[in-house]
Amino acid sequence: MAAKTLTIDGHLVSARPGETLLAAIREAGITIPTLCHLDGLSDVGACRLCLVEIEGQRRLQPACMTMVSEGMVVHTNTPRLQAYRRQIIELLFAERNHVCAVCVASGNCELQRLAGMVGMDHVRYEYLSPDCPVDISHARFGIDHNRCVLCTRCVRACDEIEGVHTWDVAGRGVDARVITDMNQPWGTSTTCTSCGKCLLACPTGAIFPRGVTVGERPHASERIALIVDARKQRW
Amino acid sequence: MDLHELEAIAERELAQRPRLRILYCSATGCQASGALEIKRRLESLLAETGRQVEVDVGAVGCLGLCGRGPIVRIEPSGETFEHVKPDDAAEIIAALDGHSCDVARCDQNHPFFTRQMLIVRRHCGLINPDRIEDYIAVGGYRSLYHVIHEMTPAEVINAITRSGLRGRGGAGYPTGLKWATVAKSPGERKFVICNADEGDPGAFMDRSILESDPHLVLEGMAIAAYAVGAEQGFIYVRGEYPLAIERLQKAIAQARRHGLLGAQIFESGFNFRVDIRVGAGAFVCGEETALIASIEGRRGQPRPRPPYPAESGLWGMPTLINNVETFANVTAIIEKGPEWYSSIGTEKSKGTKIFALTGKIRNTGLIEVPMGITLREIVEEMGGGTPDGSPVKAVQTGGPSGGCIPASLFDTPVDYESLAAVGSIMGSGGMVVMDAHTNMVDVARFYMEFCKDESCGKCIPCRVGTVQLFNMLTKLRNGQAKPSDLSKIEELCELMRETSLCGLGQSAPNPVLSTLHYFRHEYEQLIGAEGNHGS
Amino acid sequence: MTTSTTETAADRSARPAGDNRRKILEATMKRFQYQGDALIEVLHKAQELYGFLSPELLSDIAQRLHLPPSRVYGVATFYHFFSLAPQGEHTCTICLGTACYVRGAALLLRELEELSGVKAGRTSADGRFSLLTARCLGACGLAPAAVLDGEVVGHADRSNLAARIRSLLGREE
Amino acid sequence: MSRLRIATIWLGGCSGCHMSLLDLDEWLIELAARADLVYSPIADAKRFPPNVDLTLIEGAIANDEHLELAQTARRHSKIIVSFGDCAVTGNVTALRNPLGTAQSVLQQVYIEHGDPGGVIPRDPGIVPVLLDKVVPVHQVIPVDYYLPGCPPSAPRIRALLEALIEGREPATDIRYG
Repeated sequence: MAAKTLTIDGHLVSARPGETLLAAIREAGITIPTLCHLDGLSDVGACRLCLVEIEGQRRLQPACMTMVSEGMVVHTNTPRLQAYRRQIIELLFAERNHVCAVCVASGNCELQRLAGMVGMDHVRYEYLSPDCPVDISHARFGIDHNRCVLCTRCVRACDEIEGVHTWDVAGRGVDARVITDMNQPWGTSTTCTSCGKCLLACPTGAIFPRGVTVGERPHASERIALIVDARKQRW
Repeated sequence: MDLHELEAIAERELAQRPRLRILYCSATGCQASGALEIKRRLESLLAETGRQVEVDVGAVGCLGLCGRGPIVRIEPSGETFEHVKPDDAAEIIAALDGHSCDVARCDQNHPFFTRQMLIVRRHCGLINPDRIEDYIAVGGYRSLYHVIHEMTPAEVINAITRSGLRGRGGAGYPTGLKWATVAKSPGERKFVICNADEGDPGAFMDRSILESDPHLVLEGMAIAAYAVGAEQGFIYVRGEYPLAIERLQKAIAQARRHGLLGAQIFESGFNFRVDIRVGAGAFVCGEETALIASIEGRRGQPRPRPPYPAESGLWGMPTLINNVETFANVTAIIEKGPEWYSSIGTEKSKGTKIFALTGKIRNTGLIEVPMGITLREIVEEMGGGTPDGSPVKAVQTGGPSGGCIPASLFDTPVDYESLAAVGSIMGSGGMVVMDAHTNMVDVARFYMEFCKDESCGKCIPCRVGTVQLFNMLTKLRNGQAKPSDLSKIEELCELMRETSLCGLGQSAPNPVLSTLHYFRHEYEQLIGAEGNHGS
Repeated sequence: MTTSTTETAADRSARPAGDNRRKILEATMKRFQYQGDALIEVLHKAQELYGFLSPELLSDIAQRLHLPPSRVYGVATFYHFFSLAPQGEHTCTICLGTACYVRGAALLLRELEELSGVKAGRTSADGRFSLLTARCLGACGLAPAAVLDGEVVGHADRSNLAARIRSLLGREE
Repeated sequence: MSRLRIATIWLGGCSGCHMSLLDLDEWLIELAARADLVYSPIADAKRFPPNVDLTLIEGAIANDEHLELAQTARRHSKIIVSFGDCAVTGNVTALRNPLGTAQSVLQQVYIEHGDPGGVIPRDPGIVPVLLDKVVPVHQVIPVDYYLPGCPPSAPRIRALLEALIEGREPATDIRYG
C-alpha cells in the first residue's frame, strides 16, 4: 500500500495508510495535547483536546480518530485551537475538586501538565465544587472522584486489556461517575482482579495505590527507640 | 398478497362503508380532552335508536387543531366540530341527519386550513389508524408494489434524489444522497432505522403521524429498505409515546399478516422485517450514533463521525437513518413522481413541512405547509396571533438546537437555508410563539437547563459547558452578573459550537446566541447596576 | 443501594407466593435469545413488572444476559425512564416542555410541590405519591399538560390537578 | 527614577507563599535597594496605602475581610498578582466548598465534629464573617498576573518580580501544586 502524503503545520509528512492523524502528527515531532487517548486502547474522541483544523472540512476533527488521507492539509496549533484547548482545561479544573497541593499525583499528572502546556494560568469559570466521594474499600487501590476527569481510560483498560469490565460509567452529564460493578464499594467488587491496569491508565490522581497518601504513610516512631534498645542488649 | 388482492381489500372496504359517518380524532391530544367518552355516548345513542349499523362511529387520526379538541367530523357533509362535549352527542347525530346544531364548528375556510398543503398528513383525519384496510382503501401499499415490481433500487434512489427531499429531522441532509451512500456501502447486512425519538420540546408532528397513519411510515421504510438493500428495520420510538407504540405494533402485525412486511413481500424476493425499539428517556438518542448505541443496548452516547452510519452503523453495518416525516414523504413521491414533488417549495427546500404551532398562539396545533411560506403567514394568518391579541414578540424554531426569531424578521421564508441565516434551524418542526410576557433570558436559560440535563457527559465542552452556561444565565437572571460575563457567555458558546462531539452540544448554544443577538437589551437590563466588578 | 425504600413500597415489591413476574421477565429475555443487545428492552419489561429496578434485579439481568454488572448499571442510570428506587403508588408527571413552559408549567409545578409537600422527582414519605417532571410529552396542543397515573390531563391547572390528586389519594383510604 | 512601592497581602492561605518569598534571601536586599515594601504581613503598616505599584496577593477570598482588603488593594494598586495556588484557584482553602454554605461548614466544624456543647464563634467586627464560597482572587477583583504554585518556588517568584520591576512582560510560568 502506498504511503499517504499530507501537510501538517506546513511540513510535508508521509504516513502509513490506516494510520491515525494523531500518530502522523506525533511522528512529525509535533506535540498536541491529548487526554482520553492512551496508546493501546481504543479511541473515543471525548476530551476534544486533540481537535485539529483540516482544510476543506467545516468542522474540527479529533486527530485520534481521524484517518490520514492523501493530500490532507492539517493545522494543529492555530490561535483558535490554542484558545479552545485552554478553555477545555479550564472547564475540567472547574468541574471537580482538583487540588494539586494535596494530590498524590502532583508532579506526575497529565491534567497538571496539560494546564501548563495550554497556558492555563487561571480558571475563568466558576468552580462547581461538587461533593465527591473517595472510595478506599479496596485493599490495594483507592479512587478519589474529586480528581476524575471521566476520560474512561480505566473503563477501556479494564474491558479491553484485562477483559473484565469491572468499570463503567453511571449517570449522565456532569453527574456521571465511573463505577465498579453495581456502583458498589470497589473492595466488594466480585469481578475486579486487582490487576491494577486502571491505575496504570489513570491520567490523574483519581485512581491511586493505597499507602501513598499522607495519612497512610507508615509512621512508627516508637520503633526507633526499640531498635536502639535492642542493639544495646546485644552489645 | 398481490395487486389484485390489494385492490379487492380496498373495494370491499369502500363498499362496506356506511354513507353516514361520525369520525372522532383519537390521537393523544383529543383523547386527553375526552374523545373516548364522546365516542361511547355517540355509540350508545345510536344503539338506542337502532342505527349502529347505518352510522359508522370511527376513530381517525389527528385533524391538526389540537388546541380545540376534542374534534369530531361528520360525513358526508364534512362538517367539523370543536371543543365537543359528551352532551353534544345528540346534536351531532342531528347534524348528521341535516338538522341544525349548536355545537361549535371549525371554520374550515380559515387560513389555518386553507393555507395548508397536505402530503404527509393527507390521510390524517380520514382513516382509522388501527385498520390496515382503511389505509389500503386510500391507495396504501400501491407504491411499495410499484417499486418492487416495476423499479430497480437505483431507479427508486434516483426518484428520491430528483424529488429534492431533505431530511426532516433537522439538519436537512439530502435524502437521496443518504440512500445512495447506504446502497453503495458494502456490508453483509444493512439496516433501515426510523428515528421516532422526537425529543424537541414543543414538537409533536412525528407523534401525530405515527398515531394517525402508521402504515404510511412503514411503507416508506419498506421502500427505502428495497432501495438500499436492507432486510431489517427498526423504529426507535420515544417511551413517552405509548399510543404511537401501540398503533405501530398493531400496524406491523397487520402488515405482516397481509404479507406486506416479512418474507417475500408481494411474492417477490424482497424481505423486510420491522421491529420496534422503545427509547428510555434520553434526548441525545435523537442523534443518530447515540440512537444506534441505544438500539445495541448501550448507553446512548454519540461517537465522532466519520464514519457515518451510512457506512458503518448498527453493529458496524451500513445503516440508513431517517426521521418519521422523511419516510412519510416517500410514498407520495413514488405515487406522483419526483417532478411533482420538486415543483413544491423553494429552490433548495422541496415539498412541505409539518410544524407544531404552540405557545402564545390562538390556533394551537399541527400544520403542513409548503416550504417557502413566511413565518408571518404561519404565525399571524394561520395561527391567528396571540390569544389576547397582543403583539407576537418572537417565535422559537428548532427546539433546544434552534433559535428565537424576532417578529421583525417574520417575512423570512421557512426553508432550511433562510432559517439558518437568521440564526435558527428548521429542526424537527416545533414552533413556539412568544409574546411580550416572555423574557428571552428565561427562554435561553430554559433551553440550557434542558441541554444540561440531557448532556450525555461524554465530551467535556458539552458536559461542563452546559452547566457553566446555565449557571451564568441563572446569575444573570438574579441580577448578579458583571458586564464582562456577556462576553464570557459568548466565548463559551463558541467553544461548545465548535468543539462538542455531537449535534446536541454543538447546537446547545443556539438559543443563547440567537436571543443575545436579537434581544441583547434584555440581557443588558439584567446586568447589575454596580458596573465593572470590584472597582 | 438506596435506603429510602419506604415500608409500603417495600411491601408492594415483595409480593407473596404465586409471583410470576420473574417468569414473564425470563420469557422476555428468552424471546431476545438472552442477547446483550436487548438490555434496554429487558429493563423496560423489568421496570414494568416490578415498578423499579432494584440492585438484585439488575444483577440478575446482568447474569442472564452475560453482561458485566457495571454495564447494566451504567445503562440503567443513563436513561430517565429507569428508576432505581420505588415510585409512589400514584404518580403525577408535569410536562416541562417548551409549550407548557411558556404556558406556566414551572409555576404549576411549584404550586403542586407546595400543595403535596413532595418535591419534584421525589416520593412522599408514605410511598403513596410521586411528583415527577417530563421533557415534553408531545401533547403541546394541550399545554400545560400533565400525566396522572398514566392518563394525560390537558390544560392542567392548580385547581383541577389538585382535586384529582386528592381524590386519587383519598379513594383508597 | 522613583522607588517602586510594593505590597504583599495574606488572605485565606497558609502563608507558605510568603515563606517562599523570604526564601529569596540576599536577593531581597537587592530588591530593597530598588523598592519599598509599603504594606505586608512582614511589615508594620496597619492600613493599605495609596499609590502602590505592585501588590502580591496570597490566599483565597474566604471571608468579608479578605474581600474588603482585596478590593482596597485593587483600588490602590497598579498591578495585582495572584500569588500562589490559593489566590489563583482557591486551592486548599476552597476545600470547604463541597461542604456547603458557610453556615453548614461552621455547623459541621464547631458542632458536629467539634467539642461537645460547642458554639459557633460569632463576634461581628472582630471575627470576620465567612463567605458562603471560597473563591479565587480574580473572581472578586481584576487580576493582572498569575503565579500558581503551592508555594511558587523562590526562583519563580524572583523571575516574575524582576520582569515586572523592569517593566517587561513576565514569561508564562505555570505550575500548580
